[in-house]
Amino acid sequence: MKTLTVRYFAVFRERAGLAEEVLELEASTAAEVFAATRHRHGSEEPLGHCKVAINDEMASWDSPVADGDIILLFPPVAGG
Amino acid sequence: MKTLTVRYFAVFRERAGLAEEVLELEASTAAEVFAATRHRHGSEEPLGHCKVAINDEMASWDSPVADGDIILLFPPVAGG
Amino acid sequence: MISISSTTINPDQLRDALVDPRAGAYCSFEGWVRNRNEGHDVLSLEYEAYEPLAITEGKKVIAEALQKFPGLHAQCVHRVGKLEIGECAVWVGVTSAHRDEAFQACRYIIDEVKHRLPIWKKEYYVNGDSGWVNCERCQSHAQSAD
Amino acid sequence: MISISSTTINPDQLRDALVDPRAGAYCSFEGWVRNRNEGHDVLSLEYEAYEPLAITEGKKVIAEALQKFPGLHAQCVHRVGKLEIGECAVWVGVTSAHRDEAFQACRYIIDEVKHRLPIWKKEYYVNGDSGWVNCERCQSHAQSAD
Repeated sequence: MKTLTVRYFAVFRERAGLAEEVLELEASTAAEVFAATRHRHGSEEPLGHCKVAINDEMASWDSPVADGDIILLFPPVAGG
Repeated sequence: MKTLTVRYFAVFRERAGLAEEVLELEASTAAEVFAATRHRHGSEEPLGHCKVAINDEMASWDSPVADGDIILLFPPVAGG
Repeated sequence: MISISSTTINPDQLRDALVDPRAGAYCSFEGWVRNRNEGHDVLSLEYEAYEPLAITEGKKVIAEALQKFPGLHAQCVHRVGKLEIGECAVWVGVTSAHRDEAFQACRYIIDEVKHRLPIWKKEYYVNGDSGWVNCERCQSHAQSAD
Repeated sequence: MISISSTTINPDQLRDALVDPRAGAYCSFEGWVRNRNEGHDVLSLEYEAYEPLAITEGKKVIAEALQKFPGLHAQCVHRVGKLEIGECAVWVGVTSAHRDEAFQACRYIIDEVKHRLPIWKKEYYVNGDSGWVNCERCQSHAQSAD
């Protein structure tokens, strides 16, 4: 088990009803964190238009996660 | 013979030492006016980058000229 | 190079900061809040950014732009918070010796900013609804997952 | 739509005149007097325009741009007279619903304005020389015709 801080942004935060939580998870990749928190963010498709960052660096869904990491879950962006 | 007003712009005016003159010419096209005033504007190539207007309308070098027309001789433009 | 602003963007002032005697061309782009989007009458909108990564990614975008289309200076400012119709949501300015680079770098920056920076837009509609832009899929999946 | 100005161009004011609640994109271009051109150190320059035809042709250019790349509003102002380094010689601004049209219409206008409008530029160099831009051929022919 790893202790991970998961942060939700924009629509994910609204759906989750919280901006951040600390979880104990078996996840080994960012995609697994995304799947394990689906009941919060409500999004089915991690490999679609969503993005992920680990410890303030943009990451890919197959990036490994380590104990203590901060995982940022970004819904599809819409700047400009 | 036609009575034509010829106007010189920018480098043509500088070379001619005048902005406008009224000439009696045999010319039937704008190109012939250009050729007949070469001693003024000094440019060899009417069909190159120069332009011509007749009575305040852009014209082509083979446009006919009529008695009383005002012929504007434009050196290569360089706006912007 | 890039900044996130919670107050009105001032294009005039930003432009003046790019002045350079070697610059022959200045191209700027502004994204304005418009009153319709995809068939909806929009009342206002709200931008949210994750600033640390928006800045990091924005710096990369600008560096890439100036490398691909050699220019002199480039800058981008993105608004966050609540915006009304007509307000400037994003501003990009580029100076270069010649115009081709200025246009291309400016276009590159706004395109990449829209696709890569962690910034989200929520629209508030005249009919009282609201919605996160580009999120229909995650919204509909979210609903079906309920 | 298009104007010729013998006084300083004010981009800020010009921009504000294009504001429209339907506009999501604003693209502007400015041509600035730079300190070098084709290997020469430039001190200042002077623009001459034949205003009646510059206006007629400029209106055509703008109408073409808005037809090819459907936008909302487009405007162009070109300076005449003596300009110093850093001064704005030409300004183009376009608004449209989406950014692609704004960029393309703006680019089209400046490209066509440079090639079609009866406007001429004389550069004054640091070394005391001066010359009409784009006129090397007519100048050299002029000399050989003496």
